[in-house]
Amino acid sequence: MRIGIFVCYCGSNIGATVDVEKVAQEVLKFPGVVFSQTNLYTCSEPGQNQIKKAIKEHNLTRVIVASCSPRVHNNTFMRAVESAGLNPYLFEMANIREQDSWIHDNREKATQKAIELIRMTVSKVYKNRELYPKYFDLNKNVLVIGGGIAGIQAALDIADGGKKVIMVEKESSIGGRMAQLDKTFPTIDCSACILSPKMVDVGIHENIELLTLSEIVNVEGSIGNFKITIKKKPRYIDLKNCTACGECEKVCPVSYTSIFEAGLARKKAISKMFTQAVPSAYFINNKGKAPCRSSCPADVPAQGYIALIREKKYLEALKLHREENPFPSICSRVCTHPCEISCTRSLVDESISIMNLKRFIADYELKLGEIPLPEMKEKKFKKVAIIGSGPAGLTASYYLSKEGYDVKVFEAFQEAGGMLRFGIPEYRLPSKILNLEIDLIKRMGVEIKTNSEIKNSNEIWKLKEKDGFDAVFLATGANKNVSIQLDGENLRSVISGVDFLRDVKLLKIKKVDGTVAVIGGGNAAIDSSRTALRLGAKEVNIFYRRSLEEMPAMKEEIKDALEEGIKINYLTAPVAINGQDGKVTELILIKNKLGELDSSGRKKPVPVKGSEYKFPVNLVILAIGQEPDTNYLTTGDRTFEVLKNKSIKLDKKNILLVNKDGIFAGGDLVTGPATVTDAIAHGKLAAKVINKYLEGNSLDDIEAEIIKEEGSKIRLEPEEVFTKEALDSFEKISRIFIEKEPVNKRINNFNEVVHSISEERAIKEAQRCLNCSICSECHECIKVCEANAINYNQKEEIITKEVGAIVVATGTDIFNTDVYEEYGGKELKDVISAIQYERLMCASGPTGGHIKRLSDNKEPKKIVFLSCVGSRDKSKGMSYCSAACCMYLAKQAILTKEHIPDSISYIFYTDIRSPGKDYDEFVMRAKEYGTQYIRGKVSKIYKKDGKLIVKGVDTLISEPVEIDADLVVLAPAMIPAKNSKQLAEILNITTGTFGFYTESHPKLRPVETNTSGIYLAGACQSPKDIPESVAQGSATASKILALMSKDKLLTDPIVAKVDQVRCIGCNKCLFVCPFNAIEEVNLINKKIVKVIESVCKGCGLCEATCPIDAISLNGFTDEMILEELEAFSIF
Amino acid sequence: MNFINEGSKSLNVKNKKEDVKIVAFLCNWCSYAGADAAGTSRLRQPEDIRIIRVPCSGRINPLFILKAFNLGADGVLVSGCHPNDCHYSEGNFYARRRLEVIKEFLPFIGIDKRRFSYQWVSASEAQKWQKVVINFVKIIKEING
Amino acid sequence: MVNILENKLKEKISSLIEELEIIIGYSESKAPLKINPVFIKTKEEIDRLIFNNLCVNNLATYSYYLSADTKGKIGIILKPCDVKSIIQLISEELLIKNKIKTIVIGCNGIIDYKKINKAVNYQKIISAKLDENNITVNTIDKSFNFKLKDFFAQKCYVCNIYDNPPYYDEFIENDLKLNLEKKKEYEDIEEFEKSGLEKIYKFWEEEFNNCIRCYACRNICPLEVCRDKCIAQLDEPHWQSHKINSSEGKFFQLIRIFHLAGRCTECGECERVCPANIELLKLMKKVNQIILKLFDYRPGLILDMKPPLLTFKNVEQNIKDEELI
Amino acid sequence: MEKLIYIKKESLKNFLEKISKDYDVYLPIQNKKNGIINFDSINILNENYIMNLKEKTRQSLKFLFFPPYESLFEFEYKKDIKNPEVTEIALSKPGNSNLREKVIFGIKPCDVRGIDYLDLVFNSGNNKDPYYLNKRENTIIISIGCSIVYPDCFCTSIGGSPFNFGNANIGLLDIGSDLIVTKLDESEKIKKFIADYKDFFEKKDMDDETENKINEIVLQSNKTCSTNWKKINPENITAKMESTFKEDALWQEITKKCISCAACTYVCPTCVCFNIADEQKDKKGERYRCWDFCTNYYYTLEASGHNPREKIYQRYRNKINCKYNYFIKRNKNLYCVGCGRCIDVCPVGMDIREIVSSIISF
Repeated sequence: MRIGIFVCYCGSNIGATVDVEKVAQEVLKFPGVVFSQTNLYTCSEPGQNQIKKAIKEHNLTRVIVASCSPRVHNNTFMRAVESAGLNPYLFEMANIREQDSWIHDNREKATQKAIELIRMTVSKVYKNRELYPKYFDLNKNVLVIGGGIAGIQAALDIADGGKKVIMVEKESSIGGRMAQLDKTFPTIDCSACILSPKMVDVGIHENIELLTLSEIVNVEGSIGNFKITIKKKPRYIDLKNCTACGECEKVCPVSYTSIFEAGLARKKAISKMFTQAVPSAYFINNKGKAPCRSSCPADVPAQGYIALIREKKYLEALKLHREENPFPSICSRVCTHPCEISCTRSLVDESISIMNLKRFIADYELKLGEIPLPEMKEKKFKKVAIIGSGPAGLTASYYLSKEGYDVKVFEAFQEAGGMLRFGIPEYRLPSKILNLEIDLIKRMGVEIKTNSEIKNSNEIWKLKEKDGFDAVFLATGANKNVSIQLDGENLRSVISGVDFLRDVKLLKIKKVDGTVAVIGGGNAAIDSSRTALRLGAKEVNIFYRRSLEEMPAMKEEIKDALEEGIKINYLTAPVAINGQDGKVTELILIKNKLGELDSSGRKKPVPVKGSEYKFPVNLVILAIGQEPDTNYLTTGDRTFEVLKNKSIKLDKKNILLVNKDGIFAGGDLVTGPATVTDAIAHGKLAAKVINKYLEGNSLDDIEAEIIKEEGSKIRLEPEEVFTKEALDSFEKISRIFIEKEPVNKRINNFNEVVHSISEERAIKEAQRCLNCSICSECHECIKVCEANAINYNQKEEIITKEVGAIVVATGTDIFNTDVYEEYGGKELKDVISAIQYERLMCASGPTGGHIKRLSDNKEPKKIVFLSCVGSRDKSKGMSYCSAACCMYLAKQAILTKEHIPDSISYIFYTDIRSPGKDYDEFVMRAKEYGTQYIRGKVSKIYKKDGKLIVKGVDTLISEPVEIDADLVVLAPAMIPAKNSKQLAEILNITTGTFGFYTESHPKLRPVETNTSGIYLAGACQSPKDIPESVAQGSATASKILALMSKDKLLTDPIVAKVDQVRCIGCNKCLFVCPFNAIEEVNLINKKIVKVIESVCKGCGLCEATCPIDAISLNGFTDEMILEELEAFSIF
Repeated sequence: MNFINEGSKSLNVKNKKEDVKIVAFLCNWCSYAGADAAGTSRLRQPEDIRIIRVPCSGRINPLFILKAFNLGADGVLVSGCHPNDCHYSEGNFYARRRLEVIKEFLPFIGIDKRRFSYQWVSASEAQKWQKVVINFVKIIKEING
Repeated sequence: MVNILENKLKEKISSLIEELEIIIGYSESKAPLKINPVFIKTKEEIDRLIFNNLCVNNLATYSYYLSADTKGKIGIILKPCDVKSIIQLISEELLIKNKIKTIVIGCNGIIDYKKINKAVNYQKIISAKLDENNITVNTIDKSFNFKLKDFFAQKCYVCNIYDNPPYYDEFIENDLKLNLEKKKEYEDIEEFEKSGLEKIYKFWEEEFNNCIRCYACRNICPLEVCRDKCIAQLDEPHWQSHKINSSEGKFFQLIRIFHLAGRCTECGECERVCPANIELLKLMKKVNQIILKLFDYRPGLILDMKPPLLTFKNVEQNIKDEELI
Repeated sequence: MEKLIYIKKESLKNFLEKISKDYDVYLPIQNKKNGIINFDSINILNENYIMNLKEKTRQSLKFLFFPPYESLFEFEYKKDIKNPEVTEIALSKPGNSNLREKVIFGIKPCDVRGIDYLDLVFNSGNNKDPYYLNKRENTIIISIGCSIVYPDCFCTSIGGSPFNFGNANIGLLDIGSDLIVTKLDESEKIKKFIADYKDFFEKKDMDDETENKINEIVLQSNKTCSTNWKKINPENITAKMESTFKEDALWQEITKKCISCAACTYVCPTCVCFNIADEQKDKKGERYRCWDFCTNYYYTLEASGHNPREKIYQRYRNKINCKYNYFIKRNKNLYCVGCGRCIDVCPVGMDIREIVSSIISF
């Protein structure tokens, strides 16, 4: 090792305090040092030449310069050393100026210290190794996150530079905050006029790919090679086709509060964000499936037909209904309406009476005559057999027939309808109604063959193999009684609920005498009781083993039954049925109490010992449950497997497949006894699956598709639709009252009990709907769109892109001024935010550019502006200055005067900050316009006689001020965008105290972040105005273009490196690395780590963490530091 | 049991009793720059401190501190960027934990914990650095008696 | 009573042995007061397994290296306190959870044989007999009878997991419960600290005079998976000299301590194996006490929590910046 | 009738004190604080450090003659600044510190045997280690036979015995009241020693009682010891070691619990591996040697990172082979004295007897 040391006088900077010559002599004593020299100015040209010369003449292998701080001249000397042919990393500096001569006076001690500092440097330089930078390829695409003015500017500049740009914007249009503004300072030119040409440029630029409604979900990799994952939400509009004609908007029945208009206007569910939006296309705001819809087994878009009812489009409403469920009339009477249970409105007051709204449109149609046929597709000349004409079978037949299949339904009984017909009493579902809807199916061409029972499995296979049916759908329901396992069950006058109801329908039972006991608590029990009552029973008693709470029957039905005089005995169960001469005489009952929860989640009834009692009775109806009758499946030669609970075993549950040969099953046969709507849902699913199956898709594909579709549905929960505040803000309106047949008039006949509602009340009820998902999927827009641009099938997409650099331009949000209760909070309508005022002034805004008070639409004459609401206020807001407020308030004051010449504006300010070109002149102009600037804060705003009294103090004259204003405008602080923290985590960039992104250096590297390859533009870095944002956008662009002008990237060799032999793969370095620069790799079956050199920043945290020194930081290895310490310790 | 170890005597021989040896580990971005700034402002400091420049306070292995004491240092000083201001965003957070553990531990092996201190000095805090140095050296001299 | 437990253990192992490639357990040793770790693979070997108050070894020590050398699953018989080492290893991703089957036995305390050695004035013990409450030890010319409760390991007196291990795959309950008068955690540390800096310095100097740098403390430690690559024996970087003397012995322990800070589960193996009888656990406990105070963290209790020195908080509640100005 | 030379137990203390005036005297001394017994200077005896002749010391005698760490020499770089290209290195050897003769008292026969083996390594033929010899020479070794044999003793199995005094200068036998001299060196040095302290070396005629006592003790000790393990035949064992060398599975099996620490190596009277290192600080430096151990991963680690004995079983196999194979080939003797220290000290219960037995029975 041949070390050369150059000791610098630095003029007199060092020489005055340190005996430089002595130092140069002393250091020669150190082992390895072969040369030393003093220079007056080592950093000067001659000084550097001396180093080069000495390297060559003395064949130096290490060089040390003892002079100023390495922060000053390290690079200078490294270059000099390199030009002399020595690796620059074999050079070190000893700081004998800043850390010695400049801070000490004692010449002797300072000289000694200089020698010791050099000794430490010598020991370090022993361990220096040659280092070389590395090269790697870089991707020349750029990602710009955020489509505000800063992002737009950056994207355009980069795209103009010939690089591909991917711009990701989370809204439906780019434009950002600037698009919301009316005019811009200090030139008062129209914001839209200067912005929209740039927006259009972005839209049409061949190098820019615009992804709206998109968000970044993941970023991997590093400078030059980032891999971006983007989540793109569906627009439901084909950008290619949409001409932005606006026809759809006219028919859309739903509107919501526009955020773009700062809450001052409402927009349609299908709309453009604003007139000049880019892409110039409409957008359907569909948040997902509203709770009413997502809770409906049949996926009926309740919000959709309610919206159409509101618009008096009753037949359209029915058509929409039938797209998902062909039986609106039936369902409006018998459905268990989970939609109403989950209705978000119930969080405000009461749920919407959805079922009665449906009843209204169904009845409306019936009044018009026969149900119109749906649009039928062309015949496909394929046959489907459906076994069972219950709701599942009928639904399947409806949709399959609509698809163009020849459908034949086999029904065992003499009439179609299944449980709808034989399980539900006439007073709930009149046969007339049922017949009308079955009729529709028949009119569609479905053949329903009654009295033709399928008796065994052979017959099923025969349909498939002999009779030429391409698919078979088994929907035979669950109509077999479950035995109660009691003595006397077989007595005469003991009948099951199912049999009883069916026999009544078939007119086999026409009269009931005496006392009737009904066992059970389900709808069948209630139906049987009320039917028995109507047939003349003297007294009807229901015995239910649990309490009212656990009773599965619908609550309205229970209420109706009680009204009709039926007695319900809770917590009572039969233990025996006694009879005489084969005829029932009495029930022995026992009292129960409730115990622990059982497997069904209900409390288990526990008999109370010794509580048995007798109950004399003439007829016992056992309505304790049904199960599928699977006899026909298990007999014959090629039988079907049946599960323990008597339901059929499916091969693929998700697509109702029984057998790969095209046999499907659905409804109660699969689920066990369930609701009508569940059966309809199965029928619909079966039709969909059978259609796909008959189109030739593989069963696996179909299953995958169905699962994917199910998984991609966004289901809204009632609690998550609105914030608590929003819920509170809705006016409370109670639900419509439903009229029913009076009790005395109904208990002796089978007239329908529930009445239809009037049109007027229906509309009123429909108006209560909160439009949870915004777009109600009513499909009206599809009808009017001539460009065929609407596509409800669009799904959320996950897109991956590869880029070399990223621009973050996510802008700011606006501080919520509600915390300033003294300014009225939400109470005072005429205290508005500056952005609202901006919209009020804007010609394309909600008032067409007329400034009006929100409370009374009057033109304000006295307007007070408050600056620093949330800015420069540590107690309630942020301590920083929001930078643009002083200027835009001046602008708004000037514009106010132009809009309302006889108005007067007051501006309360903390300090006027106008440090920009023409800015102060602009403020002066505002003053010339008569704007009253008052230095001070406002302490209170309250309403008095229609005026807003603004109380404050003018701190310049120390006097209280009180202004009776018409309108108060608050200038809220700019705060980091809502999700900026999450994005920072994804990008692995840092945020400062307030959450704005941190630049690499506040002065010298203003648009770079500490993560190489990620750059900042605009207000996401700190609050700023338009000119500054644009300047930053361009600055970022130039940085990126500079980066992209290289073909290869160079890494700094001061990075960590792993000793692969020593590494044991404990991953501790990986846990702590702030830059994710360490990755796991396998080396000959050994798990170790590797440094990604392009990502490593050289902090050395890994080396301090590694327990075995297997990872070390070039230039600052443990070896070097230990050597320095050893050298330090020599006294 | 070491009766037969005839190894060389310690190589460390102090010049004078009043001389103290203090080593300081400074992060390159804040504290080293702060110390430079103190130099630039000619802020006078005692001569007893030797600075070792490291990229980040997170680079400091706690064992360096123990090693320094083992090698006979009278005091060890660490200084880095203020929390939240780390050039590498997180390094000083890790350092803070590790250094605090060391500080708490020192008395358990019989070393006065005042002999070790870690400080946050930014590039602009030249005067703070000066005060830190002056006071630290004073404390060490007090302990040494 | 002991037999019931051992039978339970053997039964459990028989039911598990099929799925496990190897099982680490305890077996009899010829040496008095000691047991032998045993590695069994077949049903026939199950009878060698024992479990009693002398099963002091923390078998988790073998888990890391053995799991690297075996393809299948490893069963380890552990005391509830030993499980902490396994948890720590898993939480640091040094062990794969489903490669290890932890068979934990409820513990009623383990004997610290160094305490017994002391009680017999360090005379060589040539035989010992253990029953439920007492232990009889014989030296060459004397017989001693001791109550077990006075000779449990230090950690037993602060143990609160002896019958509810923080993690296990199989748990074998022990009908005998640890029934000791609880001591205050870190009581001994606080007491020691009171002696003052100078005495403390002297104490360690003398203790480490005995150190021969055999590295048994390091190699027995279940968490020191870096034992073969230890920086203490490295020339470059030269963290410490190879010399065998007090100051190097001490520095070696300091290296260990800071590699184990926030990780050590205080199993006490290092102190147990030290042939020079150095009170190593004291140092570990001190660091753990600091870690607990500063970060409210106890190693070896939570599966998915990184050791405190491998993570941070922006605001540290318990760390106050020192004012030097 | 044979003359019996003996030292009265009651005068032992006086004897030792007396000889410590002329010699450096080392004894097995127990530290009452931690119970560890080691050879140490008589000068440290006090209420906390007491002589203990009963049990084996933790460290063998190796510790005195071949200490864990010893400086070999110091060096210094010297440069003339007028001619910085030339560096001179000045060497300085450590001074010969122990000019006084030593008496080491109370050594067990197995340790004497250990010293014999060390002599074979450090002082045979041309291999003369000056650092060792410096300490070894001028030493009078007074050994005491083992009237008590512990369960881990097995000297009889490997060719020693509790009363085989080997090259000890004086051999004593403890019969309770007296220490009977059963071996006496013929050298002049010893003759002089006996003469110098003749007051303590009392003489009497051998009587039946004493003879019986001696025979009984010798017989009993030999018997006890031989039950601790079987006899090992050096020739057979060498062959067995050779034949099992490649049986990796066997070695893996028997070393599974080994944690590869140095406890057994460092207490072994015969293990002599050491490491030499230079340490330099600025201009001055030192070359020293310190113990090393073959179960250490670093022991055979090559600069490339490759390690021919990467796994513990490979290293342990070397250790056993060193003692039960290689040394026999060179010196016809097992390189083990049967002191059982390695068994006593092992943290995981490794027992060299079991290991060797399982190799033999393989």
